[in-house]
Amino acid sequence: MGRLSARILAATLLVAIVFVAAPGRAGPHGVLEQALVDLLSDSGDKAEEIAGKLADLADPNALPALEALCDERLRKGPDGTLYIEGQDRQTITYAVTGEKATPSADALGKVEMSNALRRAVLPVLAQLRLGSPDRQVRLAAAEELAKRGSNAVAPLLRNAHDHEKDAGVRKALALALAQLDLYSENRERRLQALGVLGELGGAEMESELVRLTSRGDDGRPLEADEQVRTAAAATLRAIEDRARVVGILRDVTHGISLASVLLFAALGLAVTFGLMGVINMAHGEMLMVGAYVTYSVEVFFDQRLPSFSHWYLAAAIPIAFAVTTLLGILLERLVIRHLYGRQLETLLATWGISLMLMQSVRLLYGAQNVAVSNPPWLSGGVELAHGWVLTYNRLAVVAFVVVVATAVWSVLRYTTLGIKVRAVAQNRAMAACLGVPTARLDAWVFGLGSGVAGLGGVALSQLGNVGPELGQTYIIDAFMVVVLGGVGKLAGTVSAAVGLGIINKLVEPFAGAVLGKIAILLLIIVFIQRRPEGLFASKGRVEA
Amino acid sequence: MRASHALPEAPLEIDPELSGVVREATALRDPPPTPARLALWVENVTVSFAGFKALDDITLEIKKGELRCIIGPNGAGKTTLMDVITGRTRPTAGAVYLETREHEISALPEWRIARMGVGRKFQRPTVFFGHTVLENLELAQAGSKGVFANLFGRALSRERIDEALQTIGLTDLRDQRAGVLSHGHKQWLEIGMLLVQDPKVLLVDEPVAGMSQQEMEKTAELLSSLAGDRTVVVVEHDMEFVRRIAQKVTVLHEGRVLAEGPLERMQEDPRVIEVYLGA
Amino acid sequence: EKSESKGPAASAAAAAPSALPVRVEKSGPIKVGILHSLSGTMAISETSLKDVALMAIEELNAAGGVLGRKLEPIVVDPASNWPLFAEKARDLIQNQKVAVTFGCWTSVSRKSVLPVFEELNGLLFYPVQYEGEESSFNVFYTGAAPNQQAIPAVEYLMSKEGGGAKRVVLLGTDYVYPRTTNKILRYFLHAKGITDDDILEKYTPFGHSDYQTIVADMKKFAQGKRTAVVSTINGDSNVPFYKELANQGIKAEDLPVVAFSVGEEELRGIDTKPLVGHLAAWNYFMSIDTPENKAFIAKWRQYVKANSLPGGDKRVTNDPMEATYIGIQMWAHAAEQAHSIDVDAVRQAIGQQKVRAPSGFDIQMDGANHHLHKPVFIGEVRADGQFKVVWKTPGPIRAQAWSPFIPESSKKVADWTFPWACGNCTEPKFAVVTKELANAR
Amino acid sequence: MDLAALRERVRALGGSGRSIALGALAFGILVVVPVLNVLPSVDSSLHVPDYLIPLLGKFLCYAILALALDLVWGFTGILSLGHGLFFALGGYAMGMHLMRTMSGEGVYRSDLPDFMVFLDWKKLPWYWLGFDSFPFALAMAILVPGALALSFGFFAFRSRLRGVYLSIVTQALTYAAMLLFFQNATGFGGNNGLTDFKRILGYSLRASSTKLGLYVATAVTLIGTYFLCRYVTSSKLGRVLTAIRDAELKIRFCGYQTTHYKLFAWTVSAILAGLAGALYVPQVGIINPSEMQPSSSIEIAIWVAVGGRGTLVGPILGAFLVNGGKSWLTSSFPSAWLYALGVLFVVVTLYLPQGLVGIGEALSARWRMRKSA
Amino acid sequence: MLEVSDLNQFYGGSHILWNLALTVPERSRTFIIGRNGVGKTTLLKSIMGLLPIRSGVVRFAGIELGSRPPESRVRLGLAYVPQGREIFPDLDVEQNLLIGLGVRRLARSREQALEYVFRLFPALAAIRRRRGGDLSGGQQQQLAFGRALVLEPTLLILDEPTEGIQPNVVHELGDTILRLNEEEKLTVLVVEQKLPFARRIASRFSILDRGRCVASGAMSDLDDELIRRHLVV
Ligand SMILES: Nc1ncnc2c1ncn2[C@@H]1O[C@H](COP(=O)(O)OP(=O)(O)OP(=O)(O)O)[C@@H](O)[C@H]1O
Ligand SMILES: Nc1ncnc2c1ncn2[C@@H]1O[C@H](COP(=O)(O)OP(=O)(O)OP(=O)(O)O)[C@@H](O)[C@H]1O
Ligand SMILES: [Mg+2]
Ligand SMILES: [Mg+2]
Repeated sequence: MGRLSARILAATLLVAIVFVAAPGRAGPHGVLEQALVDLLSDSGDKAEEIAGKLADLADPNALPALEALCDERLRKGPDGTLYIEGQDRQTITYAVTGEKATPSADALGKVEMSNALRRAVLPVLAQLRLGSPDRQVRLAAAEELAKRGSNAVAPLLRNAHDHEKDAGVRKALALALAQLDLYSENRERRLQALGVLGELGGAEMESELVRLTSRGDDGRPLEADEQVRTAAAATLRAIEDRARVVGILRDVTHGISLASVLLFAALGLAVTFGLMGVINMAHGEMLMVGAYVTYSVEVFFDQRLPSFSHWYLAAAIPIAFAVTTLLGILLERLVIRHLYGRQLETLLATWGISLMLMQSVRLLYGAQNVAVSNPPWLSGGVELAHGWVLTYNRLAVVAFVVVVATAVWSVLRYTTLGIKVRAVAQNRAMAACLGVPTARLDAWVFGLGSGVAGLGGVALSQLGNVGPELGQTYIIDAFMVVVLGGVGKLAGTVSAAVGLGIINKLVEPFAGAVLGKIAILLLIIVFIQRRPEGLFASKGRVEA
Repeated sequence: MRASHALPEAPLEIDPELSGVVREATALRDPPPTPARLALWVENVTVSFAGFKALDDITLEIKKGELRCIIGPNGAGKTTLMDVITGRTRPTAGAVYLETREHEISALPEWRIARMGVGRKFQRPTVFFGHTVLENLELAQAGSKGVFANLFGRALSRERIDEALQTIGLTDLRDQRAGVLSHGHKQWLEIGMLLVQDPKVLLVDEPVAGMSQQEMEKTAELLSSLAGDRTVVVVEHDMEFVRRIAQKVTVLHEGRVLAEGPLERMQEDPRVIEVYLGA
Repeated sequence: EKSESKGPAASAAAAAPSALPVRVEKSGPIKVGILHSLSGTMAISETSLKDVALMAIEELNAAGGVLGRKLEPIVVDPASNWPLFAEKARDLIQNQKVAVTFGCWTSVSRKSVLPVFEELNGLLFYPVQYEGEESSFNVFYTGAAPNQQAIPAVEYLMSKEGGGAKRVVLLGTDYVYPRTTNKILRYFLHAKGITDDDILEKYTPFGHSDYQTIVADMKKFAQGKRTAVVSTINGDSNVPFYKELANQGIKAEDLPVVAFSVGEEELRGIDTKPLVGHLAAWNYFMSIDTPENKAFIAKWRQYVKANSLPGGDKRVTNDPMEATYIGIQMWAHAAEQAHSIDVDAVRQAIGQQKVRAPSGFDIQMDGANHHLHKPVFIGEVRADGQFKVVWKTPGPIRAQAWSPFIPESSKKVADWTFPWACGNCTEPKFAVVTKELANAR
Repeated sequence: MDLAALRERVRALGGSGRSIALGALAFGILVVVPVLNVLPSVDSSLHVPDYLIPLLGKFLCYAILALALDLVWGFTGILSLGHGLFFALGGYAMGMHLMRTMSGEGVYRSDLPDFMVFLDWKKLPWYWLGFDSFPFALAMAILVPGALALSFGFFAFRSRLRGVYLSIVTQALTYAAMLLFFQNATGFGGNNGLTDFKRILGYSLRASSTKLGLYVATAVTLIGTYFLCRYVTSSKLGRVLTAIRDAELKIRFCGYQTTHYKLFAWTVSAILAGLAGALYVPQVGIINPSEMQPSSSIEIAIWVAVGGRGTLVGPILGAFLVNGGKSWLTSSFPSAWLYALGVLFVVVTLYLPQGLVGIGEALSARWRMRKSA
Repeated sequence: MLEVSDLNQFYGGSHILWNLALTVPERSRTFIIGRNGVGKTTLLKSIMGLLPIRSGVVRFAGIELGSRPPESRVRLGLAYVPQGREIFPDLDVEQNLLIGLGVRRLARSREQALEYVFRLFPALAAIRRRRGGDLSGGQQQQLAFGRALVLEPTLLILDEPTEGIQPNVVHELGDTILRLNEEEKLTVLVVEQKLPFARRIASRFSILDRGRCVASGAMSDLDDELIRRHLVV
């Protein structure tokens, strides 16, 4: 009897506790949650001021909610209550209190993000994060505020700047601060700001600085303060000088990247055409096949091995190489081998083959492009200087091409394979009479060339689109590079690619992409006029 | 337009891009009276390939109507010398004159030198593979070589060609594609082409290589008969052959003239024996 | 039977229904031409239009066809080759005797077939957004005119929720559609008080695949003022562009890119996670949440499965597909109403047609200028490759075939109804006639 | 007359058997087709329907183009991957004329071509002047490609550019030109090119009679081209050209200025290409930069190779077969036609080393054998 | 060593070799002589497998060669110095020599092989890095000879080896052939037009005339009668 009553008591107590714990709109968090709700319900035009309110609260409790909002983990209950879905996508907590909550994720509506919302929220988030223990987070926050700071945050920034230990973050904060101080009434601050900008600043404030240094229509300087004007001028100069240097470096790195692409497009051809003399119009399609293999591997990983899906590339490389090599050998055996000594006919046959390969891909994968994503470790890039970003995927491609080219080169250099291939290309019968197994050699070498093209496909899939037409977009450039370098000269191919790439990128900024391309082509024409056998011509006695 | 240069009646003017060289070449040595009777002479010609000197400041004079043999070790520079004379190789230094000091030819294009009457047989027989023996001869035949002349021109008379066919003994192979001829026949065909081209100076590089004893003798006769109204320069390693034709022999060695004179003297010459003839 | 127009006197007036009446069979299945590139550079976009057209026809046939006659699709492949487009058009009309043709994507292909359709008085439904500046008696434009896509998009970008852009980058592939659109936009921006030094116009050659420099320049240009990018980059170049964009760390909230040629189909070829927030402006999005759209998508999915089309469940719907779908239905309605598939009859009847489009609106064909009244949606790219609609017009808006922003064309009127009967006149063609008639009385 | 000369004649005629076949072909193209288009009633099975006329006309243009390429490739050994450019230039010249003759009928009712109005150009750029006159345009269609070829060839051949190097340079040339013409600013209508022509020499381009006229004109030109090429190749000059192909150095030692010979063949070829382009435009009704795509130039080489390089009939056959096949297959097997074409190319290379004419030769050889047996 | 029996060879329609029979005894130095165009080169090419034989049997060391490709014949021990040198123009002298290295998996290392050739032809040592195409005719001829020797053949087939070579080297060449024949038990089959050379070196001769082997025997049996009948033009 007593036991029973005890149990009831316990139960009621429990219920009571739950009740008390369950937070209503009222209470300490009410304001915050209200702000959040407003923010989300708003169509966008008032977002910023609401966010402003939110910022003024400066309530650390908002942090998790906003973070969740940004990576779309914020959930909305039917009654409008906000919940947060944990990183693990399992646990559900109340947005504001952070207490565990009962409802399951799928019972709740998503809260979708939009640019307007992001623009409103990010600065707020940044403010809240300024105090974060994590250096990276603080840095990001500082940079965010540099982009979208409002005068309101100036004191915050200053405070943070004064207490900041880490040099990098200090810089970022200083920069952010300077951009705000530039507009302050306090002359000292302005001058200081100008100093900072002159030291660290990029083009962000250029227009403002220009305004400060220029004169209005009435001929009077827009900036009354003499000292500020001169300082601004100096700063502007400093920034521009920095920008000029960076600009050149940037163009060169871009050029190198473009060179790596050209080289990858041409390398396989340098073998099949350069060494073997097959006018290989199907080369482009080998690139394409390589790219599609990459795609298929990615799909396979996503479906079968999702946990390793970031590493699909590692698998794609050997597979693509194998597939294209085999394909190459197959082609050589079935078609090309019958055409030795009839070089021009290879043009016709390989053209036919390329048509068939393209159509096959269309029927298999559809005519549309397929998406090959950069794995996380190839996404994004490092910003070496303001406006000078090295993207990881391009860096990777450059590295990869160096590796592959060296590999091919050393195979040809340090085995007798190289000379044997060239011997066969120059005089098939005689090579046979010296015991060179011409048939097998041809198969292998054509396989090699195709395989390298396949690797090229893998690389290109990380930069451009993967579709049935992929090959066509590269084949012309490929031939140009190989020929420009001098047929049969691997070194020539490499230097041609590098030359074209860099020149192209140095020309483009002021000629524009289209005229730039035209200029390059004309350059090629003139150049070959000067050196009718390509860069690395083997000049000597011409056979009569 | 330039094409008109090729018209037969067009005088032997110099390519604009070359005239400079020529003028300068002639200006340099303001002509001492042209040594008469000289068909061809080479003055201090040097040819170097990437440092290596194939011809080293060589000077050589060949009289009109002379039959000169040039011998010398492999790689001595004999063929290179012919390359220089025919304009296939540009000398690094020196000059080559044809008949008069006015004709400094070392800078002229091959086709113009050929039109000035220098004919050449290559060391390894070179003929037009796609064409028949007959067509090969027709192509080589003297006559206008200009574009439009050949576009509208009538076929030339064939006596000379048939004659040549007789001489080289290919009459019944006249319709064979030259590409399929045997090595020796190619040799003969090229000699035939040289005949119909009817040059003033013949440069013949190893005519009897791959010929049998009797053919060698025949060739010897042929060349000797040509000498006199034509100038003939022969490069050959077959001493037997040289003995048959030679009036005067020049021995090249490492791009220089080692010795020059009648064959007998050469055969005694210890240096020649040492580098070339052997014991 | 031969053409009456011999000798110099031949009239070449665009609106001559007389020229070579092509005799369309009176019985048996109705032939419908489908003129989309299935190979070559444009196959990437056009193939699915062919598919959706076949689907729509199948649907109509299932419902008993048109005028009680089945529709027989005649598919040809102009192979992205413009002269071949013209040849195929002639083949369809004159040889196959099709009642109507659905096709073309690029402006140049349309321009290439236009004379053929006008000469043979054929009927073409053109389903793709384009630069306008055209109105043909024989063509019905079911895609957007600039004022149904470009202008609203830019307006949005300049609006507060759109980010209040004060600077604009006009980026495009170097051919007519981008050049024209950007020209119109430039006039428009001037009207909005944006000066030339706040406009950066850049073009890349066809199939350009290296956007390092351009993206870097955009970034630089974007410093200091709120900036937005209007991209008319075409086809294949989009992937490298967006990859570069993502990897150079350009965020949509900082520098939004609105594209006019990128829809769900194109996004399939791009890894969209890094592109979240960038925009596109269309008259239809697959993500639009209406019963009509649900049905449309379901039908499409079903059709893809049934015919095991390549791509399978990855296949999506997009604006030009919707436009094709609308076009076919609209033609069918018109034919039914006209009780004939005769081109002139259908043309007469189509003016009043309304179709409830997947976008959820009642889309109407403008009998006057042969363009559709279409709603405009602006969507932000979502991680799943779909678009989140962030803005839309309250209702369909009328197309302006001739842009009011371009001086020469602002005067022009496209009106194929009496008394204008002209696609590009500055005064009614038959005004004179009517006056005379009046005087006569 | 002696044997050799007679042999020459025979070679010129290319064997009586073949010449008969050729005559028949010419007759068919030039007479039968038009007659069958005009005379029989539309429903009769003999009737050649109207839509075929421009199509065949187009093929004839391609045939001329192929012949032009064969003159330099097949006979002189210069593989040009830029003939599309000369073709297009000829085409543009004609296109510009057609645009000028319809001034005032464009959508803007302006005296200027529409695209200029649209780019608000106030006056005609200088390089458009004179194109109102047909003779001038025709002259340009010949002179512009010719002059370009002459100047380009002069430098290329003088610097002894040969083989793939020359091919690539020509390709670069046409590629650059394409990009240039793509630009609206260049003044040739950007990538839309020139289109929507109304009439030629006052005759409506829509009138089937005009079409037939154009067709016949093209046919005549083709036959003319054929005879021109045959004369050139069977003249001694022709033999020099082939000699240049086989052993250029040697022929120079025989006293031939090879540069001039190449230049001649090259320029003539370019002019023929331009002519083909000029005839092509009014029949297909559009000219735009895509004609200058490197790939379309490669395709020309493909026609020649398929038909038979170094012969005069080959290119014509090749052009007809490949393009005819393309036209037919793209309508009949829109999704599989590339396979068919691809297989065709591979098969031809593998089993017909001398291209289609190879078949004819083989057959005639067998026939001769049987006769002798 | 090598046996050729009723070999027939055609080029297209034209019949070049007529049931030709030829035997090359072990360690013999057999010389084939004959006028131009009688088919000497054709015969050698047929033996090397460069021309598929239409009918007849070619047996080497008891093995029927049938339609084996050249490379496998080389592995059996044949080596061939063609008429007209056939040097690889774009490979330098050393590379030309090294192509055949290791084909027969024999003792010699790279260095040994080169050293061996350069001892025979000192002229080549000086120009080891020069492009084959740049060499003079004679240099090429020497190179071709050396290139064949790198294969360490048991039967060496030479087509007019003395062509274009300077007299003293020709003489040494002869000595070399004799020495190889002596020391390394090398069998040689030579096509040669120059009788003096043949007389000095050959142990046996065969005369070809119009595609037939019309006479053969020990070199001593080669009398003026035969020469007049078959060699005089
Ligand atoms: N382009 C070149 N580069 C380098 N060396 C060369 C070149 N051309 C020729 N030589 C060298 O120049 C020398 C002379 O060659 P040339 O052909 O004139 O000799 P030759 O006297 O004709 O010999 P042979 O009697 O064997 O024909 C040779 O050593 C040759 O290797
Ligand atoms: N590829 C070929 N096609 C047709 N006939 C050929 C071919 N090669 C050679 N011939 C013919 O075969 C015959 C023999 O040629 P081959 O080269 O064997 O003669 P040879 O005895 O070597 O003469 P030489 O002593 O001049 O080298 C010659 O008449 C030649 O015309
Ligand atoms: Mg020599
Ligand atoms: Mg021989």
